[in-house]
Amino acid sequence: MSNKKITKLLKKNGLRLDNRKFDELRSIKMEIGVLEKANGSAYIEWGKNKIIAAIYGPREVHPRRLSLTDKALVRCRYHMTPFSTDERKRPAPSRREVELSKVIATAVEPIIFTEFYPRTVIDIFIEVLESDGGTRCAALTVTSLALADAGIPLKDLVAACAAGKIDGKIVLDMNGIEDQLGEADLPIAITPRNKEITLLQMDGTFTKEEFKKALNLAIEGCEKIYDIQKEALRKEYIIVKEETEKIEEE
Amino acid sequence: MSNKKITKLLKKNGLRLDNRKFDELRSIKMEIGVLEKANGSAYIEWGKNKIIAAIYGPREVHPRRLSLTDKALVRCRYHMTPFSTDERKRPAPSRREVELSKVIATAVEPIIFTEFYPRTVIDIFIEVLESDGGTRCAALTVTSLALADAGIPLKDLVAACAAGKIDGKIVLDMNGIEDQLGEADLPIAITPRNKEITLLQMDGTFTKEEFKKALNLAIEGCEKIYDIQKEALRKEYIIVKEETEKIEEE
Amino acid sequence: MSNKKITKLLKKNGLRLDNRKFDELRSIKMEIGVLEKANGSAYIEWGKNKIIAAIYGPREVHPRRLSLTDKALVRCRYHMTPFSTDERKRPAPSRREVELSKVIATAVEPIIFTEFYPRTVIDIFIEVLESDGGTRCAALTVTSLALADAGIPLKDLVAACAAGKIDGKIVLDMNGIEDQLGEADLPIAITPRNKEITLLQMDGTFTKEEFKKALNLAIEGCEKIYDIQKEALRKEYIIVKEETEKIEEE
Amino acid sequence: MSNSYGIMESIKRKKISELLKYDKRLDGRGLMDFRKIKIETGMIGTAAGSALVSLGNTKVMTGIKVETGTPFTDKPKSGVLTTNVELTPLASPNFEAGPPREKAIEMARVVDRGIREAKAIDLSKLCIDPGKLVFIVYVDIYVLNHDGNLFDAFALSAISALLNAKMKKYTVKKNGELKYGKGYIKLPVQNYPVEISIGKLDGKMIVDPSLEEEAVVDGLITIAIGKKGEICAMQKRKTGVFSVEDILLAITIAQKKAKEIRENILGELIAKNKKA
Amino acid sequence: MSNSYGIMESIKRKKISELLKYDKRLDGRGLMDFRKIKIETGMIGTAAGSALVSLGNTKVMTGIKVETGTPFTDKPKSGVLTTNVELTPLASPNFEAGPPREKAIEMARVVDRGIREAKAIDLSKLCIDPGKLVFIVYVDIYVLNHDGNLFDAFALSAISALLNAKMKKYTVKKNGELKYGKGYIKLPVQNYPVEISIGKLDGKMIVDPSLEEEAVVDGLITIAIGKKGEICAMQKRKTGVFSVEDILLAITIAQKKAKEIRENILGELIAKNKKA
Amino acid sequence: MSNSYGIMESIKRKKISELLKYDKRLDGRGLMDFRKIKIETGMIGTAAGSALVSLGNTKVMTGIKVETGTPFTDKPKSGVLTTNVELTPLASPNFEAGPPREKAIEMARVVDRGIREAKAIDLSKLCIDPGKLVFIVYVDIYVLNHDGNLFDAFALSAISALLNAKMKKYTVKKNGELKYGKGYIKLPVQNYPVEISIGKLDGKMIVDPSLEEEAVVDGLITIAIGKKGEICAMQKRKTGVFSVEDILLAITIAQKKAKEIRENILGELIAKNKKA
Repeated sequence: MSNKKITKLLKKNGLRLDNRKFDELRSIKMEIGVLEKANGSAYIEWGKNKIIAAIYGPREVHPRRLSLTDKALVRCRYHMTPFSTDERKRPAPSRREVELSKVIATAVEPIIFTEFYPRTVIDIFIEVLESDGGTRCAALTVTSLALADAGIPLKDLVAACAAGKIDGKIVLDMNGIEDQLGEADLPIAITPRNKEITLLQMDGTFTKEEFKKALNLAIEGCEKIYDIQKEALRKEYIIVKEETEKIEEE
Repeated sequence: MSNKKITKLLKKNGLRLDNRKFDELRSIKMEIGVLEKANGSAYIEWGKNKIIAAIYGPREVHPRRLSLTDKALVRCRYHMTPFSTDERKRPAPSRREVELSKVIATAVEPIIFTEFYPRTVIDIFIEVLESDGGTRCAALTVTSLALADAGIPLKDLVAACAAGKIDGKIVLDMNGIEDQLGEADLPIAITPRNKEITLLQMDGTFTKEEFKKALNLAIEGCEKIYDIQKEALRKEYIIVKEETEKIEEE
Repeated sequence: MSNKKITKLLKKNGLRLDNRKFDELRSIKMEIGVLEKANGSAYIEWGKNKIIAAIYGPREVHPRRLSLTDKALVRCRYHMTPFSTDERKRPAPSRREVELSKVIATAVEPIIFTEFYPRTVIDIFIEVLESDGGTRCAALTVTSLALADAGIPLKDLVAACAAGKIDGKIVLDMNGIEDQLGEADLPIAITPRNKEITLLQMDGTFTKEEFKKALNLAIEGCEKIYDIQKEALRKEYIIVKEETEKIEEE
Repeated sequence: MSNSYGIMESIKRKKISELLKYDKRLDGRGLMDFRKIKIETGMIGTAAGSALVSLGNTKVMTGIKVETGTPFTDKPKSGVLTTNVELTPLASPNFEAGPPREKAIEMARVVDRGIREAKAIDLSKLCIDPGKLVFIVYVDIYVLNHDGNLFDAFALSAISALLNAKMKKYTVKKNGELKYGKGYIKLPVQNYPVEISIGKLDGKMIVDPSLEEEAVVDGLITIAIGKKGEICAMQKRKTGVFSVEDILLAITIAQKKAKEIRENILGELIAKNKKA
Repeated sequence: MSNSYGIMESIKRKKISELLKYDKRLDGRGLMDFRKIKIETGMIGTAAGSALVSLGNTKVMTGIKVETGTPFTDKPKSGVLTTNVELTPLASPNFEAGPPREKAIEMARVVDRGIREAKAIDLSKLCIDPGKLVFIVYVDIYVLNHDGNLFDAFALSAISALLNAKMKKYTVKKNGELKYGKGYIKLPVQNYPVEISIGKLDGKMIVDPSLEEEAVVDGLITIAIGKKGEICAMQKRKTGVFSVEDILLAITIAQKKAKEIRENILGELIAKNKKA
Repeated sequence: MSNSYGIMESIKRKKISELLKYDKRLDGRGLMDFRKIKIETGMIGTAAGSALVSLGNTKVMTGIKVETGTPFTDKPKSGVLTTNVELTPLASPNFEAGPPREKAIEMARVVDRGIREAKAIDLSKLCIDPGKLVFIVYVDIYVLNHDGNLFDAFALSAISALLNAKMKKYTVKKNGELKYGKGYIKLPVQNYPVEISIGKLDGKMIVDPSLEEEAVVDGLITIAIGKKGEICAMQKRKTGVFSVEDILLAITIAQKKAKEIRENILGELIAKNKKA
């Protein structure tokens, strides 16, 4: 994180470059059931981030030696398309993508009743179509919707959001330029009902006080995300219900 | 395909740079049974192209999950040696080689009684020792001889030849420079008895009329190739017969 | 091997650049049982070379198709850390490392009672931490100690040492600069009891007379190495014995 | 181990074949009907151009990136076109993550040939410093949902994304140095190839085969047609064979369908691109 | 196929859990006790810096190489830091030879973030010719014996090796050319991040989990702390969850333990580095 | 799973061993007899040099390419020699397609050492612009039929192809630029190493082991001999052991056989190369 141009991230009126307040999320749109072949899928637009997630499974594990006798394996592939970044990204997975794949699988597993599906795998495939900071939180958020869409029994959802520090100020949900020039980034994910933290990463520098503030702000963010998730599920549920009724009427 | 220097492909007397007429094949030599370890093999010199093909199989499939319960798998590896091209080619298979491998396997499968050998694989290995345009047709042609040499029951042979367009004229069997500077290339393969097309690729630009002309010319080419194939088989058959008789006499 | 600066390898007093005599080994230190998780391990400092070897096995073979029904498979991975060489070495195995892995496995297998452990593998892992010429001999020497530490029944040890030619003179145990600028290198390994040669490689140029001299010198070197190996085992044995007695006393 | 024709496929083949006798298809289409085509463009801000194409339930996205690089030694004055296809595991239970395999490579190369041979992009206009620096146009094609006929969807999304693509205005200094200005220009698109895949089953031809149809047709051929009806690329696929008459009929069909798609579906994008 | 919790692990988990009730651990340590830490440095002559760290039976070695190369385009005036972790097959029956997998990559990236975010090395001082030539610092971390808590051992060996590292004196000519002189200078190390991994089991927190403990703890978090107590990097690992209070407590613990280690264990190395 | 000695091999071993008692071999050769050697050269027009070598039924082809590239940093004035071996799947039911494995790498390196250490090519003559541009000589060796003793066949085809190789005449301008003229020159070949592989079974030595013999001999050693009888490279292979006397005897044999092959088989090629 470079300090260069850092004075530019907050405007004189205290607003951020995109006119958001310190605790304001970018505009977010979620859609459930966008793909036909996958067992479950969802799409999210979070600011300029555009991400699609698909679930396959529970299904047979290949190679079989990876399967677990007492629960389902949860496997994730987080991938960015070459055109999702400013400079073209090579299609082969980068070290960053490998890490995020692992971190996302770890963060979403706690909400799945994996013990219902021993010897199977639940495959999570994430494709980032456009990125602008905060893709891991957006990916995790949309993944939990896709899991719901797949009809996999869940204990809760996972809602994710980052807080960070720009120009010395704690802010919510940093976009690409804020992420790049800011001083710290704290992406987290919670299970909204029990407020349990299932993902937490941090880089940059925080004092403990700053961290505390950022953590609380991020949790507030997660709660707002949860509301949008619920709304998306409700909408989908109503549509499904209506369609089911329509079919029954026919 | 660049138009640069294209006027040079036909000479004033209407002949091509290598003095061939528009419907003339390059000189072609085929030889059967050139390798000892392979179950079948053949070698072709087609103009400057020098290609060797070997057959292994029907044999066990590795990895086993690729095997088919109702027929033999037909698998092909078309490979160019590093010294077969003007600039040294890296030994690892290029995307072009991967495509041609697939296309050749697809084009040769129709003549094989694959249903006789379920759960096995017939491996086709092709090594291009020198190339000068038209290697896929030469490779396919020599492959069907190698299959015959392997004693695999065949419904017919496959004879392949390309036609194309140079200086606006439809010609048969383009060599390297014609291929590179010409306007269109149409490699095809047929089963000579039924005139069924088992391979057809095209690039460049043709009007429908040009295409028709080229296709018919290419089929004529295939028929000539077929004659050479038969001659090679006959020769080999006689040699084998003579050797067998010699052995029986002893 | 370049002839450049070659006059510099021997000083006016006939000694080598590091003041050794022609038949003098570098200082050598061996330690047995340095790692806890491995079934056997040993460490060697041979001049500036620092090498650690670990043994795992006899254990199950993966992939299973590599296993042998009548004896244990002996597999070796010789690897140099990126910081073990003057220029940083990439972590992926080089062609040289692949060859040495094979050569070392081949040279050490004759001393193992592989027939005692059919269908298993004995894995040898070698990590070169610092290198200065002669790593294969050092690696092989320390490997046979690690095998002993693993409690694997051995017919003998393997002791390795190189001889070579610098400034036209046959010398023992060349270091990095001598190896690089010298005229010939002859690394060998013997089973000290029967004087059987289990490794022999050579590059450079030797007349037959020179070769004979070098071979005999290298064998003398191996015998000195064997003494140090025995000493290291004796020391370890005493320590183990003392510890065992201590435990028994408690 | 798998059967090349599963039981389900055998049943489906029968049904599809039965319907074809009456010139009907499983999903109610006529033999010469494409499924519904929908194209959205320009949704990806980080891409120079982008297009999301739906062909019935088949969904593919193409993103264009334009970067600088060195030309090929044998074409020093020509920009570079690079086409890549990813059969993402999202799109089908049969696709695996990993580097492109045979299938994806064949698809990428056929789409590439359609664009290249039609001279869809005027690569000569993408040279900056001959032999040293040119623009590289990356065409990255991602399938999101695979319900058959990827070839046509890929080609359509590729040309749509290219038509949508823009690059920064630039000037080249005398010493060959590149300087970006303000504003954008369109990519130099000059032809609009459309690929049409035609399946053959029991002697009948169908266009735009669905996933189920693709699995059971005997013959399959893809033909790329340029704006003047010219044939730019062809690729026979699958092991089924064709007669000369089949091929000529397929070309006639392809020319007709390509024209329809170019005019009805791509028309607006082409007009926009020309205006710019 | 394997069980995510084997029988042995179930038994061990019970035992570890039982002991924790009385604030005790299998190996007799207190909850807040690290195993014995030993650091040796400078043993590798071919490395610019080196360190062998023992954390109980966990043994890891880091070697530093400093070479020249081109900077990243977005940071033309900055040297480059590259961190690589190898889980060598010597160290554990569970490690296989081959390119780094998920695990090794995560570890390398977390160690890298600790060093990078703490600005442990002043990369701005490693620029030779802006945009063209900079120094690249390679941090290659090798595990020799894996007995748990590799993250902390890796981070400790990395900073120790960096503190130990020296590079040839050099000057940069006006034309940007690099010229080496005689003698050595230290790498510009300016912060000393320490990573502390904290496990949580049945609501209890422990530091420096052993291999056995790592396998059974529910939650696991690694926190990198800089010289002023600042938090530089965090990584929650494993699927177990944390509450906000857990996290805050973990930070307090990490700050305390990091300070102890920095002062007691790294103190001498830091002093030496400063003097040079 | 496989047996290191199959039943067939056990039987063959017995037979081979039985025959050896009477100094006889399976195929009727004497212990010191090579199979029939045939060398054709120059058949590959795209190669700078080429050779097809038959050693009995073993058939290998080598092609030489000469291109320009950068020298190694530690040898700025020296051309580069690169030797690559491909065990193509055509040649044996046991060879698989894919990147070179252990076996192929060992073979390539032993052949390479023979050529390199004998200074077969005068690499100092292949420098164009010191430190910047040199000629790279690629030696690509392909086995077409594997019937044993690939090492010797590889080495023989490599030196034959090098003797056959020519490169375009060139001049180097003062500024280090390379300019090609008309006509060709030979590669600067100055030594003609021949590799001889010797097998040992029940105390007997044989040369040029066939595939069957290779599988059953205890010891196997390959020795490269230069034109003055000097030893340039040696490689003991397989796990069987040798005594000092064995080795010295093997050298004597190798020197004799290498001389025969050089004079009788390579003689013409050498003469041609010298004349040019």
